[in-house]
Amino acid sequence: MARVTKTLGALLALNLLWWLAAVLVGKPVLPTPLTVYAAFPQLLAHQIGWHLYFSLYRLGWSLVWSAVIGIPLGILIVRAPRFGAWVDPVVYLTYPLPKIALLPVVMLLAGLGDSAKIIMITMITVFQIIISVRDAVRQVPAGVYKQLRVAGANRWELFRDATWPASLAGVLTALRLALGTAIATLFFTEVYGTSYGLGYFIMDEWNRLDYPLMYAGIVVLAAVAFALFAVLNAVERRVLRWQQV
Amino acid sequence: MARVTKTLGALLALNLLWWLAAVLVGKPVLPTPLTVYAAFPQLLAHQIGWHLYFSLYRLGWSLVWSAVIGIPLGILIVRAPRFGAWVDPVVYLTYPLPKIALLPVVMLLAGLGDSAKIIMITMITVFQIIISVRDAVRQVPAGVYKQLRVAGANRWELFRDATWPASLAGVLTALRLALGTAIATLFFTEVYGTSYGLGYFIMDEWNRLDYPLMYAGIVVLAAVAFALFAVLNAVERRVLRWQQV
Amino acid sequence: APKEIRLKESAAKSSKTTKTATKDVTLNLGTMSAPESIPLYVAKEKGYFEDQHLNVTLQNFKSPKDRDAAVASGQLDGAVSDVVTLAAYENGKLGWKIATGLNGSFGIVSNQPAIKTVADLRGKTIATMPHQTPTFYLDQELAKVGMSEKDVKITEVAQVPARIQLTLDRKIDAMIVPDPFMAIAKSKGAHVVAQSDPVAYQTTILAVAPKLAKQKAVTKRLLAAYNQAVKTLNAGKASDFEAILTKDIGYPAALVPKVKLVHYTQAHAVKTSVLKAAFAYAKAEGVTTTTLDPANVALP
Amino acid sequence: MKLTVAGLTAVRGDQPVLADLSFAVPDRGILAVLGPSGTGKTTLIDALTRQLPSTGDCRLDDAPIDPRHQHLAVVPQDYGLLPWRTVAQNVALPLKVSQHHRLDAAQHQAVAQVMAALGIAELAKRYPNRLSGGQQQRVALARAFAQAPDLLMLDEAFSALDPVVKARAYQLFISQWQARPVTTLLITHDLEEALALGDALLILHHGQGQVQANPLAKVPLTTRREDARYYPAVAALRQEVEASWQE
Amino acid sequence: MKLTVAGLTAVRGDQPVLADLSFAVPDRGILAVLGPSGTGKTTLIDALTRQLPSTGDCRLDDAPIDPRHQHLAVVPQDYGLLPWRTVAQNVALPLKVSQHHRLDAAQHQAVAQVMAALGIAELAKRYPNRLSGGQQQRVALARAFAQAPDLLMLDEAFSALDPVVKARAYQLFISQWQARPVTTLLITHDLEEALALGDALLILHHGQGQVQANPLAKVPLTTRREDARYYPAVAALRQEVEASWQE
Ligand SMILES: Nc1ncnc2c1ncn2[C@@H]1O[C@H](COP(=O)(O)OP(=O)(O)OP(=O)(O)O)[C@@H](O)[C@H]1O
Ligand SMILES: Nc1ncnc2c1ncn2[C@@H]1O[C@H](COP(=O)(O)OP(=O)(O)OP(=O)(O)O)[C@@H](O)[C@H]1O
Ligand SMILES: [Mg+2]
Ligand SMILES: [Mg+2]
Repeated sequence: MARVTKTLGALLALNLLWWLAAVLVGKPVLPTPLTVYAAFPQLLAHQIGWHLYFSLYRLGWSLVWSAVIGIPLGILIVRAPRFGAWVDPVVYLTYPLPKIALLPVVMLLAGLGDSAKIIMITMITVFQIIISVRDAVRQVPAGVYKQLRVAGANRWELFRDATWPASLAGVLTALRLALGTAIATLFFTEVYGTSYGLGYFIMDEWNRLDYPLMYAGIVVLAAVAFALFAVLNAVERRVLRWQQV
Repeated sequence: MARVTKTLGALLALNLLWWLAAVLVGKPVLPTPLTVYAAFPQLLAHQIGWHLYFSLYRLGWSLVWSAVIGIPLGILIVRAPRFGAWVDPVVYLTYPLPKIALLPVVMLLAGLGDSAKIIMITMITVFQIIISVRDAVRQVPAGVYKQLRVAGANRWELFRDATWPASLAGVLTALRLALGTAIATLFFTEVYGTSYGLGYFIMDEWNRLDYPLMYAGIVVLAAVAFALFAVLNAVERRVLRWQQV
Repeated sequence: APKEIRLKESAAKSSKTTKTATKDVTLNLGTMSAPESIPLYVAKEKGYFEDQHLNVTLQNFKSPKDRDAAVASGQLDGAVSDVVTLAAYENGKLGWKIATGLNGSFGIVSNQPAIKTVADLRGKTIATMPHQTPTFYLDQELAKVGMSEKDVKITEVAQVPARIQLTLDRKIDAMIVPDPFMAIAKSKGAHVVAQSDPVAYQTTILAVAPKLAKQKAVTKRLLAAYNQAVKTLNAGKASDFEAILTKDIGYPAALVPKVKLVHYTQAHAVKTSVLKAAFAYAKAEGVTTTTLDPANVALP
Repeated sequence: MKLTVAGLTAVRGDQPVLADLSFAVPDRGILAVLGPSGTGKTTLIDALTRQLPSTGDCRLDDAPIDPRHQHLAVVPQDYGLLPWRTVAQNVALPLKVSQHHRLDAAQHQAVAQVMAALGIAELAKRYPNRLSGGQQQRVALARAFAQAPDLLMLDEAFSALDPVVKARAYQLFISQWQARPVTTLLITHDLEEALALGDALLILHHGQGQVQANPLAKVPLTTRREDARYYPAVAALRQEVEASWQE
Repeated sequence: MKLTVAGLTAVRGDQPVLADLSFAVPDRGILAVLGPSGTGKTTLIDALTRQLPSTGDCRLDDAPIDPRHQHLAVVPQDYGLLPWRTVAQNVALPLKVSQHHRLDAAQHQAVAQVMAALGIAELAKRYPNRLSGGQQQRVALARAFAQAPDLLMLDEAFSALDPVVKARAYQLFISQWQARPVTTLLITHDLEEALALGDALLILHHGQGQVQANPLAKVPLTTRREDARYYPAVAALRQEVEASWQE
C-alpha cells in the first residue's frame, strides 16, 4: 500500500515537474501535461491498441531471444572458462558496434518484416544481458560450489543449485536493463516496413510535429514500461524471498 | 600472456567468421575483412584522428556525467529508502522513454553543439547506471553494516567501508554497460551539428554507400571500445583484489 | 577542446581568407545533404554572405528528423526543407515562412529490369517516407498514369541508405529518393523510372523562422547572396565545386565527374498551385488538421 | 559502567525470542550468558546494540545504550570481518570509526600488540577470505580487544580456537581486563569458560533467566583455572544446565 | 572403507600447509585430528575432497578419492549452507545430488528423523539466514548424517552447540555410526571430544603428524564419557598438546 501511494506521489511530482518545465520553456515543442492528456481521446482514433499490440509482440519476442541467448552465454563465459576466454573478447569487440549500421545486412537476411525488427532489438539488448549476467555469475562466491562438488554434483546440478539461484538477482537486473533499452530502441526499429507500433506512432507524430499526440504516445509507452517493470519486480520479490532477513 | 593469446585468437576467429559471412552473403553490403582493411589507408585522408578525438571527447564527458549522476542516485535509492521510494518509480517511468523523442527539447536547452550530444548520451546511459548500481547496492548483505553500526559509524563511514567496496563490482558492471551503450549511440548523436566524430564518419560513409570505408570506421570504433573495456578490466582487477581466493 | 568551427575554417582556408570585421547579423541555417543546398554552400565558400554582412553558419543534417527537431526547438533561423514539411511546421504552430523555392528533385528508382515506367509500378512495393514530400511526389506521378497509392504497396523505410540497399538487392521493387542518393543508386546499377524536374516542379524550399521572416532587409540580403551563388553555379561546372559536392552534399568522390548540376533558378516564390496541392495532400494524409492557406506561408 | 536491562522484549521474524528479560551487570562486571542453541543469546546482543528493534530499557550507567554515543565492542558469532579490508585494517576499523578519526601512533602500537599476542601479526596484510576459521576468530577478538569500549560483548568468541591459542586468548582477555576493567557480556556454550571468566552467570532459557553468582567469583581470574574447585564446579554446572534445558 | 593418505602435500596461496603427510584410517575407524589453529586441518579436508589441488596419493580402499565416484560427506567449518534453499532442502541436497535423483520415501523419512533428533524439525521451512549459529551447525550435521557416505569428515562440527544439544549430537553420531559404521575424520579443538569419539588421534603440526592410539579406544563409544579414565586422559592430552604446540 505504502508503495502504491509513493508511486502515485512520484507520478504527481513528475507531472508537476513536466508542467513546470513546459511552462518555463513555453514552446509547442514541450507541451504541458494538460495539453497532452487532452490529446488522449485522439489516441483511440489512431488505433493505439494495435500500435501497442505490435510493439509488445516485437518486444516480447526480442526479449525472449536475448534472454535465451544472453543468459546462457553470460553464464558459460564464467562457468566454462576455456570457452569464456574466447567469447569474452568477442563480446567486448562486438558490443559497442553501432547495430544500426548492420541494418542493411539484417534487412538482407530477414527482410523488412517483424523478424528484422526482432533481430535488431535482440542484437542491441543481448550484449547488456551477456555482460551483466556474466558479471553477476562472476560474483558468485566460490564457497557455494564446495558442498555440491563434494557431494559429486555434475555440471547441471552445480548450475541448478548454485550458479542459477546465486546469480538470479543479477539476471533480473539484466532483464530490467534489457527491457528499458528494448523499449527505447523501438523508435528506430519501428520506422521501416511497418505502420504499427508505438515507436512508429511516436515518430510519425514527430514528423507531423504534432507534439501533444507525440507526447501522448510517449506517455502510453512509459505506462507500458512501468507495468512491465512492475511485473519484473513482482517476480523478483517472489524468487528472492530467501534474501529477506 | 595467456589472455593476450586468447584475445588474439578470438580476434582471428571473429575475422574468419566475418570473412565467411561476407563470402556467403556475397554482396557489397557486407565486404570481406580484406576489402575493409585495404580501405584503412583512406581513413587517414578522412582525418580519422579528429573523428576519434571528438568522439572520445563526447564519450568521456557523457560517461563522467552519467557516473556522477547515476552512481550516487543508485546508491541513495537503496541507502536512503524514503528518498528511494520516490525516485524508484520516477526511474522506471523515465528509463524507457525514447530519448531521441526528447531531442527537440534538448536542442532547445543546449543548442546543436557538443553539449546537446553529451546530454543525449548521458540521458541514455545514466538510467542503466542507476538501475544496475541500485540493484548491486541492494544485494549488499545486511551483515556487513552491523560491525560498523555497532562501532557508531556515521553515514559516510558506512558508505566508505561497506556500501562502496561491497558494490564496487556492480558499479564496474554499470560502467561497462554504459560505455558500450554510449559508443553504440554515437551514430545518432553525431549526425547533427557536427562533421566530426566516429558516429558521423560511419553514418556519412553509409549515406555514400561506401561500405568498405564504413566498416573501416566500425573497426576503429570496435578497437577503441575494446581498449576502453581493457582499461575498465584492469581497474577491476586492481580494486577487487580482495576477492581472489 | 579545440572548437570544431576552427577546425573547419583551417580546412577551408585554402579557398579564401576570412575577413576579420564583425558582421551585423548572425544566421544559423540548416542544410540537407542534397543538391538544393549547394547554392548556400557556394555562397558561404565564396563569401557572398559576408559581402551582404551576414555571418552565416551552415548546420548540416543527415536526416529530416534531426533538422525538424532543431527547427522546432528554435535553434535555426532558416532551413532547407520542403512544402509538406512546412505544413507540419504550420501544424506545430511554428510560423515558418517560405523565403524561396529551391531546385531539389526526387526520383523513383528501381533495380527491377521489368519496371521501366511509372505504370509498371502497379502492385509493386515502394519504399519511401509516408506522408512526406517524396510520397507527395509519388502520388502525383501515379495520378498522371491514373493510379493512386492504393495500386502500389507503400512501405516505410526511414533510413535512406537502407532504402537504397533494399532496392539494389531487389528486396523492394522501387523507392523514392532525392539526389545524391539517386546518383549513388544509379552508379550501383539501378535505374531511374521517373524524376521530378528541379526547375519546373519545386517542392523543396528555404524556410525561415518567424523572427527572420519579419526582418525584410535581412532576408533580402540573404536572397541576394543566394542569387549571387546561383549565378556562380550556373556559370561553372560540377567539378568546380568538388569539395562541396563530396564533403557537404555527400557525393562519393568517384561520382563527381559524372554529376551534372541542374540549372539553378534565382530566388523566387513557390507556385501557388504546388502549395495548394501540397497542403491538400498534407490535410488528406493527416499531417495537418486544417487546410492551410498558401498566402499565410509567404514572406510578408 | 553499569549495564541495566529492564523488560527487554525482542522478536525474530514472527517468533518472540526475548520475553521481558531483566538483569544488571555491575560496573566492571563480567556476566557469562549460557543457554541452549537458538534461545536468543545472539539476539540479546543485537537488541542491546540496537541492530534489532526491541522494547524495554537498556542503559549504560544512566544513558540509554546507543552505539553512536557510547563505545560498544562486539565479537560476533560469525566474526563479521569485512572481506575487502586486510586483517590489520579490520582490526583497526572500529577504533577508527568510533573516534571518527585515524589512529594515532600509540593506538597503532596497541593494535600491533594485540595482534601479536593473538598470533596474527604475520597475517596483517592478508584478506579475510585467505584465513583459517580460527584465524578469523582471532582477528575478530583482536578487533574487540584493540578498542577501549564502555561495554564489551563476546559471542562465543573462543569457540574456534585450539586449547593453546584459547589459553593465550583467555590470558590476553584477562590482562586487558585487568589493565582496563570493562563491563563485559560473555556468551558461551563452554561451562569451563563461563566459570573461568565470569563473575556471574545468566542461564537464558525461553527468553528469560536469572543472574546467579559464579561459585568461583572470589578466586582471582588468573588463578581460577588452577583452583581445586574449578572442575567440580564445571560438573555441577553441567548437571544444572542439563536439568534445566531438558523439557 | 580404508582411507590411506600417502605423501599429501598442499599449498595455500604461496604458503606450504601440508608437507608430505601420510596416515591411514582403517575401515570403520574414527580418526580425531587435532592441531593448532591455522595448521592445515581444513586444508586436509579440502585436499582429500579435491577442492584444492594437491600432490600425493589419497585412496579409499584401492580407488583414488574422487567425489564423483565415491560418496563423501563433509560438515564444513563454515557450515556451507546454501542460502536459497530451506533447511529441509539443504539437508536433503547432497543426498539428492550424490544419487543424481530425488529422494525416495525411506530417505525422506530418514532425513526427517535426523532433523528431529537434532531438534531442527520445526525449522524445516526456514531459510538459513533466519537461523542462529548453533541451528546452522545442526543443519550441517543433519545434512552429513542423512547421507550414508563412504567417508565422513567433520570439521569442528560440534563447536557451536550448547552442552545438551552437543551431547545429543554425540549420541546421534554414535548411534548412526553403530547402525552403519563409516570411516570418519573428526577435526576438533576439543580434547574431550577427541577422546570421546576418536579411535585414534592425529596431532597435526607444521603440516605433519603421527597417528597415535586413543588410550580409551577399547572402551565402547557409548560408555566412554562415563569411564573413570576419561578426565585424566583429557588432562594428559592437554599437557601433551600444550607441550608440543609451544615453540
Ligand atoms: N584461501 C586461502 N588462501 C590462502 N591461504 C589460506 C587460505 N585458507 C587458509 N589459508 C591458510 O592456510 C593455513 C591452513 O589453513 P586451514 O584453514 O587449513 O587451518 P585449520 O587447521 O583448519 O585452522 P583452524 O583451526 O583455525 O580452522 C592457514 O595458515 C591459513 O592462513
Ligand atoms: N534473522 C532471523 N530471522 C528470524 N529468526 C531468526 C533470525 N535469526 C535468528 N532467528 C531465530 O531466533 C532465535 C534466537 O536466535 P539467536 O541467534 O539469538 O540464538 P542463540 O541463542 O544465539 O543461539 P546459538 O547458540 O545457536 O547461536 C532462534 O530460534 C532463531 O531461529
Ligand atoms: Mg548465537
Ligand atoms: Mg579449519
